[in-house]
Amino acid sequence: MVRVQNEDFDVGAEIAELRRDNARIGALACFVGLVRDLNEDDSVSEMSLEHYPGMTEKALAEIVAQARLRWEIADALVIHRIGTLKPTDQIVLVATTSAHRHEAFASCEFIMDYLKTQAPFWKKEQTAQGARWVDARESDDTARQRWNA
Amino acid sequence: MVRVQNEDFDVGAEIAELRRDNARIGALACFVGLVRDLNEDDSVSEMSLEHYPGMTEKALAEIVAQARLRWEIADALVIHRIGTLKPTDQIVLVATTSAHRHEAFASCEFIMDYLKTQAPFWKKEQTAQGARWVDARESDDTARQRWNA
Amino acid sequence: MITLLYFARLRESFGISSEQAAPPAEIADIGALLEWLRSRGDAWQNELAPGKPVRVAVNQAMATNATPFAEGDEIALFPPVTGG
Amino acid sequence: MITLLYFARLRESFGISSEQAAPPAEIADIGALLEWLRSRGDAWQNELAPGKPVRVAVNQAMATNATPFAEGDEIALFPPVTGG
Repeated sequence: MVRVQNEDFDVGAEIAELRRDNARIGALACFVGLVRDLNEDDSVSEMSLEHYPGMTEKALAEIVAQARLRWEIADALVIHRIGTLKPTDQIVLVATTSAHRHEAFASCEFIMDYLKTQAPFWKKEQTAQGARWVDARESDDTARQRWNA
Repeated sequence: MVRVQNEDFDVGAEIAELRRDNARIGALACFVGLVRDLNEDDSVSEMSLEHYPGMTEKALAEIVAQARLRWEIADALVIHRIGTLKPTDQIVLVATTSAHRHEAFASCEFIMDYLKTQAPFWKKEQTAQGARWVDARESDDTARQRWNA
Repeated sequence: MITLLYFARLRESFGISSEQAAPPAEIADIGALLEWLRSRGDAWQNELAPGKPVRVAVNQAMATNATPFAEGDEIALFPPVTGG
Repeated sequence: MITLLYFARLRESFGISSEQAAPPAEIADIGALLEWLRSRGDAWQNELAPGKPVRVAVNQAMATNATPFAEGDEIALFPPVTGG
Protein backbone atom coordinates (compact mmCIF):
# COMPACT_ATOMS: atom_id res chain seq x y z
CA MET A 1 0.00 0.00 0.00
CA VAL A 2 1.27 3.43 -0.96
CA ARG A 3 0.10 6.83 0.29
CA VAL A 4 1.23 10.39 -0.43
CA GLN A 5 -0.26 12.88 2.00
CA ASN A 6 0.11 16.23 3.73
CA GLU A 7 -0.93 14.89 7.13
CA ASP A 8 1.37 13.33 9.67
CA PHE A 9 1.14 9.57 10.30
CA ASP A 10 1.02 7.46 13.47
CA VAL A 11 3.77 4.82 13.19
CA GLY A 12 2.34 2.62 15.95
CA ALA A 13 -1.15 2.57 14.44
CA GLU A 14 0.15 2.00 10.91
CA ILE A 15 2.30 -1.00 11.75
CA ALA A 16 -0.38 -2.48 14.04
CA GLU A 17 -2.78 -2.31 11.08
CA LEU A 18 -0.19 -3.75 8.68
CA ARG A 19 0.30 -6.93 10.69
CA ARG A 20 -3.17 -7.23 12.21
CA ASP A 21 -4.44 -10.80 12.71
CA ASN A 22 -1.69 -12.27 10.54
CA ALA A 23 -0.01 -14.99 12.62
CA ARG A 24 2.28 -15.94 9.72
CA ILE A 25 4.29 -12.75 10.27
CA GLY A 26 7.39 -13.28 12.41
CA ALA A 27 9.23 -10.10 11.47
CA LEU A 28 8.36 -6.45 10.90
CA ALA A 29 10.99 -3.96 9.76
CA CYS A 30 10.23 -0.29 9.60
CA PHE A 31 11.99 2.92 8.73
CA VAL A 32 11.02 6.50 9.53
CA GLY A 33 12.72 9.42 7.80
CA LEU A 34 12.77 12.66 9.79
CA VAL A 35 13.53 16.34 9.10
CA ARG A 36 16.88 17.33 10.63
CA ASP A 37 17.69 20.86 11.71
CA LEU A 38 21.06 20.63 9.96
CA ASN A 39 22.03 19.79 6.38
CA GLU A 40 25.39 20.31 4.68
CA ASP A 41 26.50 22.24 7.78
CA ASP A 42 23.67 24.81 7.55
CA SER A 43 20.82 25.06 9.99
CA VAL A 44 17.44 24.28 8.46
CA SER A 45 14.32 25.97 9.84
CA GLU A 46 11.75 24.52 7.45
CA MET A 47 11.46 22.25 4.45
CA SER A 48 8.91 21.96 1.67
CA LEU A 49 8.33 18.77 -0.30
CA GLU A 50 7.07 18.90 -3.87
CA HIS A 51 6.07 15.84 -5.89
CA TYR A 52 4.71 14.74 -9.27
CA PRO A 53 1.13 13.66 -8.57
CA GLY A 54 0.27 10.43 -10.34
CA MET A 55 3.81 9.44 -11.19
CA THR A 56 4.81 9.39 -7.51
CA GLU A 57 2.21 6.78 -6.62
CA LYS A 58 3.07 4.72 -9.72
CA ALA A 59 6.79 4.84 -8.95
CA LEU A 60 6.28 3.82 -5.31
CA ALA A 61 3.93 0.98 -6.27
CA GLU A 62 6.49 -0.24 -8.81
CA ILE A 63 9.27 -0.19 -6.17
CA VAL A 64 7.11 -2.25 -3.81
CA ALA A 65 6.33 -4.68 -6.65
CA GLN A 66 10.06 -5.07 -7.32
CA ALA A 67 10.66 -5.81 -3.63
CA ARG A 68 7.94 -8.48 -3.72
CA LEU A 69 9.69 -10.15 -6.65
CA ARG A 70 12.92 -10.38 -4.65
CA TRP A 71 11.69 -11.39 -1.20
CA GLU A 72 8.77 -13.25 0.39
CA ILE A 73 6.97 -10.28 1.91
CA ALA A 74 3.59 -10.59 3.60
CA ASP A 75 2.79 -6.86 3.33
CA ALA A 76 4.47 -3.56 2.62
CA LEU A 77 3.47 0.00 3.41
CA VAL A 78 4.93 3.28 2.13
CA ILE A 79 3.69 6.67 3.37
CA HIS A 80 5.41 9.83 2.14
CA ARG A 81 4.44 13.32 3.18
CA ILE A 82 4.41 16.45 1.01
CA GLY A 83 4.01 20.14 1.87
CA THR A 84 5.75 22.12 4.57
CA LEU A 85 7.64 20.30 7.32
CA LYS A 86 9.76 21.37 10.28
CA PRO A 87 12.74 19.77 12.06
CA THR A 88 11.76 16.55 13.92
CA ASP A 89 8.71 16.12 11.64
CA GLN A 90 8.20 12.70 10.06
CA ILE A 91 8.75 12.59 6.28
CA VAL A 92 8.44 8.98 5.23
CA LEU A 93 7.46 5.59 6.65
CA VAL A 94 8.37 2.28 5.06
CA ALA A 95 7.28 -0.93 6.79
CA THR A 96 7.50 -4.51 5.57
CA THR A 97 6.43 -7.80 7.13
CA SER A 98 7.61 -11.33 6.51
CA ALA A 99 7.92 -14.74 8.16
CA HIS A 100 11.64 -14.12 8.76
CA ARG A 101 13.73 -11.11 9.66
CA HIS A 102 16.18 -11.05 6.75
CA GLU A 103 13.36 -10.64 4.22
CA ALA A 104 11.79 -7.86 6.29
CA PHE A 105 15.06 -5.93 6.75
CA ALA A 106 16.24 -6.32 3.15
CA SER A 107 12.93 -5.37 1.53
CA CYS A 108 12.52 -2.33 3.80
CA GLU A 109 16.01 -1.02 3.01
CA PHE A 110 15.58 -1.83 -0.71
CA ILE A 111 12.35 0.19 -0.85
CA MET A 112 14.03 3.16 0.88
CA ASP A 113 17.07 3.06 -1.41
CA TYR A 114 14.88 3.00 -4.52
CA LEU A 115 12.48 5.62 -3.16
CA LYS A 116 15.43 7.96 -2.60
CA THR A 117 16.53 7.74 -6.23
CA GLN A 118 13.39 6.86 -8.23
CA ALA A 119 10.33 8.47 -6.68
CA PRO A 120 9.64 12.03 -7.92
CA PHE A 121 9.90 14.10 -4.74
CA TRP A 122 11.96 17.26 -4.34
CA LYS A 123 12.98 19.00 -1.13
CA LYS A 124 13.51 22.72 -0.70
CA GLU A 125 15.09 23.90 2.53
CA GLN A 126 14.81 27.20 4.34
CA THR A 127 18.19 28.02 5.86
CA ALA A 128 19.70 31.10 7.43
CA GLN A 129 21.28 31.72 3.99
CA GLY A 130 17.87 31.60 2.28
CA ALA A 131 15.86 28.94 0.43
CA ARG A 132 17.62 26.24 -1.61
CA TRP A 133 16.73 23.08 -3.47
CA VAL A 134 18.39 20.06 -1.91
CA ASP A 135 20.98 18.45 -4.18
CA ALA A 136 20.76 14.76 -4.99
CA ARG A 137 23.51 12.73 -3.30
CA GLU A 138 25.84 10.39 -5.11
CA SER A 139 25.79 8.14 -2.03
CA ASP A 140 22.08 7.51 -2.69
CA ASP A 141 22.85 6.28 -6.22
CA THR A 142 25.56 4.05 -4.82
CA ALA A 143 23.15 2.67 -2.22
CA ARG A 144 20.62 1.80 -4.92
CA GLN A 145 23.17 0.26 -7.26
CA ARG A 146 24.43 -2.25 -4.69
CA TRP A 147 21.11 -4.10 -5.05
CA ASN A 148 22.15 -5.00 -8.60
CA ALA A 149 25.50 -6.44 -7.51
CA MET B 1 18.71 1.26 26.63
CA VAL B 2 17.92 -2.38 27.28
CA ARG B 3 14.82 -3.87 28.94
CA VAL B 4 13.71 -7.45 29.64
CA GLN B 5 10.09 -7.65 30.71
CA ASN B 6 6.95 -9.75 30.87
CA GLU B 7 4.68 -6.91 29.73
CA ASP B 8 3.90 -6.04 26.14
CA PHE B 9 5.36 -2.84 24.66
CA ASP B 10 3.88 -0.01 22.60
CA VAL B 11 6.09 0.42 19.52
CA GLY B 12 4.73 3.85 18.64
CA ALA B 13 5.28 5.22 22.15
CA GLU B 14 8.75 3.66 22.45
CA ILE B 15 10.10 5.10 19.21
CA ALA B 16 8.48 8.48 19.86
CA GLU B 17 10.33 8.57 23.18
CA LEU B 18 13.58 7.38 21.58
CA ARG B 19 13.76 10.27 19.12
CA ARG B 20 11.98 12.92 21.19
CA ASP B 21 13.21 16.49 20.67
CA ASN B 22 16.37 15.35 18.87
CA ALA B 23 16.47 17.26 15.58
CA ARG B 24 19.81 15.69 14.63
CA ILE B 25 18.04 12.39 13.91
CA GLY B 26 17.21 11.90 10.24
CA ALA B 27 16.61 8.15 10.32
CA LEU B 28 14.96 5.65 12.62
CA ALA B 29 15.07 1.94 11.89
CA CYS B 30 13.08 -0.51 13.92
CA PHE B 31 12.43 -4.21 14.05
CA VAL B 32 9.64 -6.11 15.78
CA GLY B 33 9.82 -9.89 16.23
CA LEU B 34 6.45 -11.64 16.51
CA VAL B 35 5.18 -15.07 17.54
CA ARG B 36 4.09 -17.08 14.49
CA ASP B 37 1.45 -19.81 14.64
CA LEU B 38 3.69 -22.08 12.58
CA ASN B 39 7.28 -23.29 13.03
CA GLU B 40 9.08 -26.13 11.26
CA ASP B 41 5.72 -27.04 9.65
CA ASP B 42 3.96 -27.55 13.00
CA SER B 43 1.25 -25.31 14.37
CA VAL B 44 2.23 -23.46 17.52
CA SER B 45 -0.44 -22.55 20.09
CA GLU B 46 1.76 -20.95 22.73
CA MET B 47 5.39 -20.17 23.48
CA SER B 48 7.30 -19.59 26.68
CA LEU B 49 10.52 -17.60 26.87
CA GLU B 50 13.13 -18.32 29.52
CA HIS B 51 16.23 -16.21 30.10
CA TYR B 52 19.32 -15.90 32.30
CA PRO B 53 18.61 -12.89 34.54
CA GLY B 54 21.62 -10.64 34.85
CA MET B 55 23.56 -12.09 31.95
CA THR B 56 20.78 -11.23 29.49
CA GLU B 57 20.93 -7.52 30.28
CA LYS B 58 24.74 -7.56 30.19
CA ALA B 59 24.80 -9.37 26.83
CA LEU B 60 22.26 -6.98 25.27
CA ALA B 61 24.10 -3.91 26.59
CA GLU B 62 27.35 -5.30 25.16
CA ILE B 63 25.73 -5.85 21.74
CA VAL B 64 24.47 -2.26 21.71
CA ALA B 65 27.95 -1.05 22.72
CA GLN B 66 29.44 -3.01 19.81
CA ALA B 67 26.95 -1.41 17.41
CA ARG B 68 27.90 2.05 18.70
CA LEU B 69 31.56 1.30 17.96
CA ARG B 70 30.70 0.46 14.36
CA TRP B 71 28.17 3.16 13.44
CA GLU B 72 27.28 6.73 14.42
CA ILE B 73 24.09 6.01 16.33
CA ALA B 74 22.19 8.67 18.23
CA ASP B 75 20.25 6.19 20.37
CA ALA B 76 19.38 2.51 20.52
CA LEU B 77 16.62 0.63 22.30
CA VAL B 78 16.20 -3.10 22.87
CA ILE B 79 13.12 -4.55 24.59
CA HIS B 80 12.76 -8.33 24.90
CA ARG B 81 9.82 -10.08 26.49
CA ILE B 82 9.92 -13.23 28.63
CA GLY B 83 7.15 -15.50 29.91
CA THR B 84 4.21 -16.96 28.03
CA LEU B 85 3.33 -15.57 24.59
CA LYS B 86 0.75 -16.44 21.95
CA PRO B 87 0.77 -16.18 18.13
CA THR B 88 0.79 -12.53 16.93
CA ASP B 89 2.26 -11.38 20.29
CA GLN B 90 5.28 -9.10 20.17
CA ILE B 91 8.55 -10.71 21.34
CA VAL B 92 11.28 -8.18 20.72
CA LEU B 93 11.76 -4.56 19.65
CA VAL B 94 15.04 -3.13 18.40
CA ALA B 95 15.12 0.53 17.35
CA THR B 96 18.10 2.68 16.38
CA THR B 97 18.37 6.32 15.37
CA SER B 98 21.01 8.14 13.39
CA ALA B 99 21.57 11.17 11.16
CA HIS B 100 21.49 8.92 8.07
CA ARG B 101 19.56 5.83 7.07
CA HIS B 102 22.39 3.41 6.36
CA GLU B 103 23.67 3.67 9.95
CA ALA B 104 20.16 3.17 11.34
CA PHE B 105 19.42 0.11 9.17
CA ALA B 106 22.81 -1.54 9.64
CA SER B 107 22.95 -1.07 13.42
CA CYS B 108 19.37 -2.33 13.87
CA GLU B 109 20.03 -5.49 11.85
CA PHE B 110 23.41 -6.01 13.56
CA ILE B 111 21.80 -5.86 17.00
CA MET B 112 19.12 -8.37 15.94
CA ASP B 113 21.66 -10.78 14.43
CA TYR B 114 23.79 -10.69 17.58
CA LEU B 115 20.80 -10.88 19.91
CA LYS B 116 19.67 -14.05 18.10
CA THR B 117 22.98 -15.81 18.71
CA GLN B 118 24.45 -14.19 21.85
CA ALA B 119 21.69 -13.20 24.26
CA PRO B 120 20.65 -15.98 26.67
CA PHE B 121 16.99 -16.52 25.81
CA TRP B 122 15.37 -19.89 25.09
CA LYS B 123 12.01 -20.58 23.48
CA LYS B 124 9.78 -23.53 24.23
CA GLU B 125 6.81 -24.08 21.93
CA GLN B 126 3.49 -25.78 22.57
CA THR B 127 2.50 -27.65 19.42
CA ALA B 128 -0.14 -30.24 18.59
CA GLN B 129 2.67 -32.82 19.07
CA GLY B 130 3.44 -31.52 22.58
CA ALA B 131 5.95 -29.12 24.06
CA ARG B 132 9.44 -28.74 22.56
CA TRP B 133 12.48 -26.56 22.94
CA VAL B 134 13.17 -24.57 19.78
CA ASP B 135 16.42 -25.57 18.08
CA ALA B 136 19.02 -22.95 17.25
CA ARG B 137 19.29 -22.27 13.52
CA GLU B 138 22.49 -22.42 11.56
CA SER B 139 21.20 -19.54 9.43
CA ASP B 140 21.33 -17.32 12.53
CA ASP B 141 25.02 -18.08 13.01
CA THR B 142 25.63 -17.33 9.34
CA ALA B 143 23.75 -14.03 9.67
CA ARG B 144 25.91 -13.00 12.61
CA GLN B 145 29.19 -14.08 11.02
CA ARG B 146 28.68 -11.92 7.93
CA TRP B 147 29.31 -8.84 10.13
CA ASN B 148 32.90 -10.02 10.52
CA ALA B 149 33.49 -10.32 6.76
CA MET C 1 0.14 18.71 -29.00
CA ILE C 2 2.04 17.39 -26.03
CA THR C 3 1.77 18.34 -22.37
CA LEU C 4 5.01 19.51 -20.76
CA LEU C 5 5.37 19.52 -16.97
CA TYR C 6 8.18 21.15 -14.97
CA PHE C 7 9.03 20.44 -11.34
CA ALA C 8 11.15 21.86 -8.54
CA ARG C 9 14.08 24.04 -9.67
CA LEU C 10 13.03 23.79 -13.34
CA ARG C 11 9.51 24.98 -12.55
CA GLU C 12 10.95 27.99 -10.74
CA SER C 13 13.56 28.81 -13.41
CA PHE C 14 11.08 28.58 -16.30
CA GLY C 15 8.35 30.37 -14.35
CA ILE C 16 5.71 27.84 -15.42
CA SER C 17 4.64 24.45 -14.11
CA SER C 18 3.06 23.18 -17.35
CA GLU C 19 2.32 24.05 -20.95
CA GLN C 20 0.76 22.63 -24.08
CA ALA C 21 3.39 22.56 -26.83
CA ALA C 22 3.50 21.64 -30.52
CA PRO C 23 7.09 20.91 -31.51
CA PRO C 24 7.78 20.41 -35.27
CA ALA C 25 6.88 16.93 -36.55
CA GLU C 26 10.53 15.89 -37.05
CA ILE C 27 11.10 16.19 -33.28
CA ALA C 28 10.20 12.68 -32.18
CA ASP C 29 12.45 11.72 -29.29
CA ILE C 30 13.46 13.25 -25.93
CA GLY C 31 16.95 14.26 -27.08
CA ALA C 32 15.48 16.29 -29.94
CA LEU C 33 12.79 17.76 -27.69
CA LEU C 34 15.42 18.99 -25.19
CA GLU C 35 17.36 20.57 -28.08
CA TRP C 36 14.20 22.33 -29.25
CA LEU C 37 13.46 23.62 -25.74
CA ARG C 38 17.05 24.87 -25.37
CA SER C 39 16.54 27.00 -28.48
CA ARG C 40 14.16 29.14 -26.42
CA GLY C 41 17.32 30.61 -24.83
CA ASP C 42 17.78 32.11 -21.35
CA ALA C 43 16.69 29.81 -18.52
CA TRP C 44 15.85 27.05 -21.03
CA GLN C 45 19.29 27.09 -22.54
CA ASN C 46 20.89 27.25 -19.11
CA GLU C 47 18.87 24.66 -17.19
CA LEU C 48 18.77 22.13 -20.03
CA ALA C 49 22.42 22.54 -21.10
CA PRO C 50 24.09 19.22 -21.97
CA GLY C 51 25.71 17.83 -18.81
CA LYS C 52 23.09 19.33 -16.50
CA PRO C 53 21.41 16.55 -14.52
CA VAL C 54 17.91 16.79 -15.99
CA ARG C 55 15.53 13.83 -15.66
CA VAL C 56 12.67 13.20 -18.09
CA ALA C 57 9.54 11.08 -17.73
CA VAL C 58 7.22 10.20 -20.63
CA ASN C 59 3.71 9.35 -19.48
CA GLN C 60 5.07 9.01 -15.91
CA ALA C 61 7.79 6.49 -16.75
CA MET C 62 11.48 7.44 -16.67
CA ALA C 63 12.90 8.15 -20.15
CA THR C 64 16.26 8.70 -21.85
CA ASN C 65 17.28 10.88 -24.78
CA ALA C 66 16.46 7.98 -27.12
CA THR C 67 12.89 7.54 -25.82
CA PRO C 68 10.33 8.42 -28.55
CA PHE C 69 7.17 10.37 -27.80
CA ALA C 70 3.94 10.99 -29.65
CA GLU C 71 1.00 13.36 -29.91
CA GLY C 72 -0.89 13.55 -26.60
CA ASP C 73 1.97 12.37 -24.41
CA GLU C 74 2.67 13.86 -20.98
CA ILE C 75 6.36 14.72 -20.72
CA ALA C 76 7.84 15.86 -17.41
CA LEU C 77 11.23 17.52 -16.86
CA PHE C 78 12.79 17.67 -13.40
CA PRO C 79 16.04 17.59 -11.42
CA PRO C 80 17.29 14.38 -9.79
CA VAL C 81 14.85 13.42 -7.05
CA THR C 82 15.51 14.16 -3.38
CA GLY C 83 12.64 12.63 -1.40
CA GLY C 84 12.70 10.22 1.50
CA MET D 1 32.42 -23.86 46.17
CA ILE D 2 31.07 -22.71 42.82
CA THR D 3 27.50 -21.94 41.78
CA LEU D 4 26.21 -23.96 38.83
CA LEU D 5 23.17 -22.74 36.88
CA TYR D 6 21.23 -24.74 34.29
CA PHE D 7 18.80 -23.32 31.75
CA ALA D 8 16.17 -24.50 29.30
CA ARG D 9 16.51 -28.16 28.19
CA LEU D 10 19.44 -28.77 30.58
CA ARG D 11 17.46 -27.50 33.56
CA GLU D 12 14.63 -29.88 32.64
CA SER D 13 16.92 -32.88 31.99
CA PHE D 14 18.89 -32.43 35.20
CA GLY D 15 15.78 -31.64 37.24
CA ILE D 16 17.49 -28.69 38.96
CA SER D 17 18.04 -25.07 38.03
CA SER D 18 21.05 -24.44 40.29
CA GLU D 19 23.37 -26.05 42.79
CA GLN D 20 26.41 -25.30 44.94
CA ALA D 21 29.22 -27.66 43.96
CA ALA D 22 32.76 -28.41 45.15
CA PRO D 23 34.70 -30.13 42.36
CA PRO D 24 38.17 -31.50 43.27
CA ALA D 25 40.90 -28.89 43.31
CA GLU D 26 42.59 -30.19 40.11
CA ILE D 27 39.47 -29.33 38.11
CA ALA D 28 40.27 -25.77 37.09
CA ASP D 29 38.86 -25.16 33.62
CA ILE D 30 35.50 -25.64 31.90
CA GLY D 31 36.58 -28.68 29.90
CA ALA D 32 37.53 -30.51 33.09
CA LEU D 33 34.37 -29.35 34.84
CA LEU D 34 32.19 -30.79 32.07
CA GLU D 35 34.10 -34.08 32.29
CA TRP D 36 33.48 -34.13 36.03
CA LEU D 37 29.75 -33.44 35.59
CA ARG D 38 29.50 -36.18 32.92
CA SER D 39 30.80 -38.67 35.49
CA ARG D 40 27.49 -38.27 37.30
CA GLY D 41 26.04 -40.49 34.54
CA ASP D 42 22.46 -40.61 33.18
CA ALA D 43 21.17 -37.21 32.01
CA TRP D 44 24.54 -35.59 32.79
CA GLN D 45 26.46 -38.02 30.63
CA ASN D 46 23.88 -37.74 27.87
CA GLU D 47 23.28 -33.97 27.75
CA LEU D 48 26.97 -33.06 28.18
CA ALA D 49 28.36 -35.71 25.81
CA PRO D 50 31.18 -34.40 23.60
CA GLY D 51 29.68 -33.04 20.37
CA LYS D 52 26.46 -31.92 22.04
CA PRO D 53 25.97 -28.17 21.56
CA VAL D 54 26.34 -27.03 25.18
CA ARG D 55 27.18 -23.38 25.92
CA VAL D 56 28.93 -22.27 29.08
CA ALA D 57 29.16 -18.84 30.71
CA VAL D 58 31.55 -18.02 33.56
CA ASN D 59 30.38 -15.07 35.65
CA GLN D 60 27.92 -14.21 32.86
CA ALA D 61 30.50 -14.05 30.06
CA MET D 62 30.65 -16.73 27.34
CA ALA D 63 33.39 -19.30 27.95
CA THR D 64 35.16 -22.15 26.14
CA ASN D 65 36.60 -25.45 27.40
CA ALA D 66 39.91 -23.68 28.03
CA THR D 67 38.37 -20.97 30.24
CA PRO D 68 39.62 -21.26 33.85
CA PHE D 69 37.34 -20.79 36.84
CA ALA D 70 37.88 -20.23 40.53
CA GLU D 71 36.23 -20.57 43.91
CA GLY D 72 33.05 -18.49 44.11
CA ASP D 73 32.44 -18.28 40.34
CA GLU D 74 28.97 -18.49 38.81
CA ILE D 75 29.04 -21.02 35.97
CA ALA D 76 25.99 -21.46 33.74
CA LEU D 77 25.34 -24.32 31.30
CA PHE D 78 22.72 -23.99 28.58
CA PRO D 79 21.80 -24.95 25.00
CA PRO D 80 22.45 -22.57 22.08
CA VAL D 81 20.24 -19.52 22.54
CA THR D 82 16.97 -19.08 20.63
CA GLY D 83 15.58 -15.66 21.55
CA GLY D 84 14.53 -12.80 19.33
